Amino acid sequence: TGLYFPQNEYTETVYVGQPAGAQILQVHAMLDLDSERPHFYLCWSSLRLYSSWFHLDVHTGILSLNKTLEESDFISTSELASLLMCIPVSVPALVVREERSHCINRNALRITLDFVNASLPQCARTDMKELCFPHRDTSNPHIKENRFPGAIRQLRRLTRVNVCPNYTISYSVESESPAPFAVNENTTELVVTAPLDREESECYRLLLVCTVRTDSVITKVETSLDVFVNDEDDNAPYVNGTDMADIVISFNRTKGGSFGTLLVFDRDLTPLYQIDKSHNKYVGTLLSSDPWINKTFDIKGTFREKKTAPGGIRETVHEYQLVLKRSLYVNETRTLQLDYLVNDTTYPGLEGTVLLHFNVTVLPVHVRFANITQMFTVTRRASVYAQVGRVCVENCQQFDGFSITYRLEVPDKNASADLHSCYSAVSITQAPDAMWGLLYVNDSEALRRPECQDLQYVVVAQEEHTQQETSMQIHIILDEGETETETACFLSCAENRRRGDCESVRGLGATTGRCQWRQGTEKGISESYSTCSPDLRTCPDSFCDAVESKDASICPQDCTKEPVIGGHERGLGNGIKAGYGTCYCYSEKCFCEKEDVEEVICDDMCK
Amino acid sequence: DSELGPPGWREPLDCVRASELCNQNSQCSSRYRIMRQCLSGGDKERSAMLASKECQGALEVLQDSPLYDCRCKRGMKKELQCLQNYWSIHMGLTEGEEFYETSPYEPIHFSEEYRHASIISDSSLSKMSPCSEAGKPCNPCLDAAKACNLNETCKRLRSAYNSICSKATPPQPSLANQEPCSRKRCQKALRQFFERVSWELSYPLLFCSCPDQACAERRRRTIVPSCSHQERHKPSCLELRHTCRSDALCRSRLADFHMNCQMTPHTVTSCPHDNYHGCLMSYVGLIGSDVTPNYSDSSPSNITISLWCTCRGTGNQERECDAFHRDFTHNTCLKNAIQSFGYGSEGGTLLVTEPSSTFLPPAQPPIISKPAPSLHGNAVKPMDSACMFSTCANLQDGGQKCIPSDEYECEEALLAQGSIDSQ
Amino acid sequence: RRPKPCSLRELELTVSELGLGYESDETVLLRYCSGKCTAHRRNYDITMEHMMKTGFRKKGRKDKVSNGPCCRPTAFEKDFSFLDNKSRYHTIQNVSAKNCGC
Amino acid sequence: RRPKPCSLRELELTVSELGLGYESDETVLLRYCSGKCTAHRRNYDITMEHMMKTGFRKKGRKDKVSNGPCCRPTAFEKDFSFLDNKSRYHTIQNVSAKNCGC
Repeated sequence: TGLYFPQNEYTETVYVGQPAGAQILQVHAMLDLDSERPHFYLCWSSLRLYSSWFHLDVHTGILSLNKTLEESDFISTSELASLLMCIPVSVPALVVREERSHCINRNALRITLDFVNASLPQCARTDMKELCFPHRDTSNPHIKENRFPGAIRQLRRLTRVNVCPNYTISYSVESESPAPFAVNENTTELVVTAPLDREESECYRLLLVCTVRTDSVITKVETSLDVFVNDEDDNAPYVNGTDMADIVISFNRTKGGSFGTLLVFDRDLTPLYQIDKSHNKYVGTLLSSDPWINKTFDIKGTFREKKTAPGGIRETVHEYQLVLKRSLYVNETRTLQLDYLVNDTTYPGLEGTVLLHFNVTVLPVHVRFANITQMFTVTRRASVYAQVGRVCVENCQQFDGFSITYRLEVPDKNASADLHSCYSAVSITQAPDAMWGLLYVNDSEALRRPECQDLQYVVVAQEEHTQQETSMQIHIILDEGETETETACFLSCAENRRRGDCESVRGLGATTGRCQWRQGTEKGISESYSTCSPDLRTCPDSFCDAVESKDASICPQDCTKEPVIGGHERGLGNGIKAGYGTCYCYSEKCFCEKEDVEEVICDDMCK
Repeated sequence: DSELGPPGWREPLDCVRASELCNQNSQCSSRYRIMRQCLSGGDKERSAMLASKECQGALEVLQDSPLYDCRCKRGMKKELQCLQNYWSIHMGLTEGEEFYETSPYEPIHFSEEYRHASIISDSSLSKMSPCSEAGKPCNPCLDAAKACNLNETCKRLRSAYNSICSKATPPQPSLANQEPCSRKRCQKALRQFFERVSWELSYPLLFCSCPDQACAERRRRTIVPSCSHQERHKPSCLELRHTCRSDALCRSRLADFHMNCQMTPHTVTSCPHDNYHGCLMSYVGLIGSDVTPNYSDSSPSNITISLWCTCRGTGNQERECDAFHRDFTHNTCLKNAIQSFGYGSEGGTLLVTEPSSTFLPPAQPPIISKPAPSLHGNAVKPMDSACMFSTCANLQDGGQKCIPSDEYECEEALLAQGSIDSQ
Repeated sequence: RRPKPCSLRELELTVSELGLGYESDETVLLRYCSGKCTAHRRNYDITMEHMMKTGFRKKGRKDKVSNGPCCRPTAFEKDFSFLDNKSRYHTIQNVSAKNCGC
Repeated sequence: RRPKPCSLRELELTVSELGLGYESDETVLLRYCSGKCTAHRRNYDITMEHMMKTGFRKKGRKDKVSNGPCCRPTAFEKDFSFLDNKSRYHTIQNVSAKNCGC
């Protein structure tokens, strides 16, 4: 990468009357290769008018004045303007003529000079701190690890060198823990004396001590300086623990599913931001030529930064998981070992790779019912859309990646026509992504016919892709109870606003034949609002299930998309999650309001 | 061509007018066209192109054109075009990404009307606010909501951004990590609110002073942060800055915030030219952009502002990342400006002169303001300590350690201040 | 004296005081319609008044009718958003009238 | 049960029974609007209901407001002519509703 600047911002103040030749500051460059020698050149980012005022020593990097600064020079700088200069650094081979070149596209740093329209403070009015240390700039040196010793900063305030001629100023550096830094007494430069290792310490907290001796007094002034160590890819990846994961794929076999986790550590940093420009780039390769494996599996790699326990040095943790590229069929079964090569591509050494092993067992899924037969009870008074019960093949709740469809069949195909018509009483439905079937009353009139006694169905479950089927007997017991005069017309329970009306009505989906009233107890807008429901077990429950979505009047409390008037909170997609007082719904609108609402019509106030 | 005179000595034009003038001048317009081509490529091609002879030549000419120091006005007609013109030349003038960029907006002058109004708004608010009635719970943020609700424009635009920002997007299983709301529409509605509603009504909603946590939580929720500020994946702060700087409006608002809210040692308030209103105005200018700041908690007294981003995983750039984020989280100028608005600029504002941190980026290095020590100390007399945060502490034990240091104010900074005022 | 005609009225109150069930101390300007519409009555209204007094009863009808045009909002203010006392935003529609008519 | 919604109703009666003061035994089919508009209410109406009960009183207001949309004719049958009992012709407008709405 070549020479680099430990510090890419310098700031200093210049005054009227500072003479030509006066030193302002010194910039430094660090070596990347031992053979390099930095040469410093001035270039301009803007305001090039001042190019002739300054001189930069090509070897030492000391910036000094080419002319004495007069009062008139400060008129053009209307306010505390700063002059931006940059110093490209180059290896000897590339000789760059010092001309009005622009800083564009150069390995440049920025110098900001504040023009102060006043003369340089004399010794009596310069305090020790000003004398001792450069302008309090705030950029801390950043040194690359594993590089060469060298000067990183001029400690002396060059603009104040001649302000107090009879003072002698010397510097020393201290730190709580041993740190490879020292001061070059002749040049008063802070020097790093040995290559650094970021994995050992990311930052050195130094204490710079300036000793000012006059004939009678010795004054020590201290300031702290943080020197940061930049990382490079000098550590190979390693496994801390196991490099093998045993994975069993059974019920959940959906595309995108991820299984098992293997960790690979790297003591270097891996920046998330501007990932392409960063170092420590990892590449993974799935070592398999088996087409089935390549079309079925992939490995997903993610990484995060972690701080080690002692010292809190940052390092990287890479996580690798097996991922399904497609959903597996229920009958696919296989056992395999999958090797994955992790390669730290930017690690120069030889051992920059780690091999991970995923032992994978794909089990088939047997679609079957847990029982041979299942019983359900429904009252003959149940309304149409009343929910009878739920059927589900074994482990259906854990299935993912394939779909099961359910259908009802009449066991005795050549039963009489009358008997056949009884079987229209119950039907089955299913939500698009659900793995279970919902039994519901499809024909309430058939339910009530005396000749329709206990109903026996066969429920068939079929796996969509393999067409694998399984079936089970279901026995629906019709609970007699006192039958009522037949009313073909079912209203929506939700329209009723009072307990009396509610419990006297036969509403759509009412499992007992009558709507059920829920009395809210809380003040204000609450999830347990008062309402009239076909079946308080499933409505309202903030979920518009497969039966409820067949007709908006069954359970608008869960399913409505229409406006809701009055204090309420909407459910995530639709329905009423919370309401004020009593919530009731007509086909076009729902209301939530306090219960004691008498019917008041416009009478006298309309006169 | 008086308007094409040398830079620095002519009245700066707005960049729409400046580019019109440039296009009327054959020499200028051809160079301007070249410059736009130089800047058209991505980052990599751009720096290579800019080093070419033609681009250098174009740059030289454009530095003498009105485009060089043109500026834009907030809320002006064709504001976005003005800002695009500004960056179309200034991206060429700076090499690489500067930490602080010069704001394209004209400097905000401390409006007497603001100082006067902020006293009135405090007193008029206090008349309306329950705070003046003894015994009644005091919630200036609630009073601000009341003042807004009683103003047609404010109420309408507040309801507009609110209904957009609070509307949860229905979950779609197909979208992997779908955002909880339509963030872009929400941010646009927020920008419209702050652009069209007068600051006397919008600022109190944002900068009301809070005696308790409920009030502070109301203040925090003013911009519906769950939609406008937060997002499901927390990006790196440098990534946030990069996204912002690839949009002319956001880049301008960020530069403006840095220009007007950047802590400076040369003033008591830590704000440039002691201009609180300028800082607040540029802070509000960020709301609804990619870099939307917000209160990070609902503590009534200790105001902490942050962006929705992290500096974890930024490798060697962690310091720069921290420095960028600390301009929001540890900004004494911003804190003072908010408190001064909330408690009334004449109120007993507790000027926070918290020390700046060592890793603040350069430009105007902040110095801790403390009485300059006497010269004739004898032997070693460590100065009384001021607190200094440092990322070394961050790195070593993951926490912000307060390290005593003995930095103190540069004498010439006082002189410098003196020299500025005398002009 | 002619009864006050149907017109838009204003009242400042808190959101809680609207009676919709929301708990919020935010203040809102409620606009509503009130006043008489007597000047807008037609033959129909006179007939309805008569039928309500005697006519319907004689015909064995119990219907209830409005015996005159109502003073009602002809347009509503669209959305009104506020923060409730648990710092949650709500947006409600058609609470405040924009203008009135008979 | 859901209250009977606002709809057009009919009633046969003599012109004299209209209560407009005409004496005529001619029979007329009077159409009028009756029924509930509860399904058309808005937040405004719920608020007005609350204000009429307690809200206005607390604020010292005595305004009367209609707390719900009224079931009213949205169009009238134009003219109706008849011969009174003194064999004189009369034509009256807007006595009978053509259709109703809330």
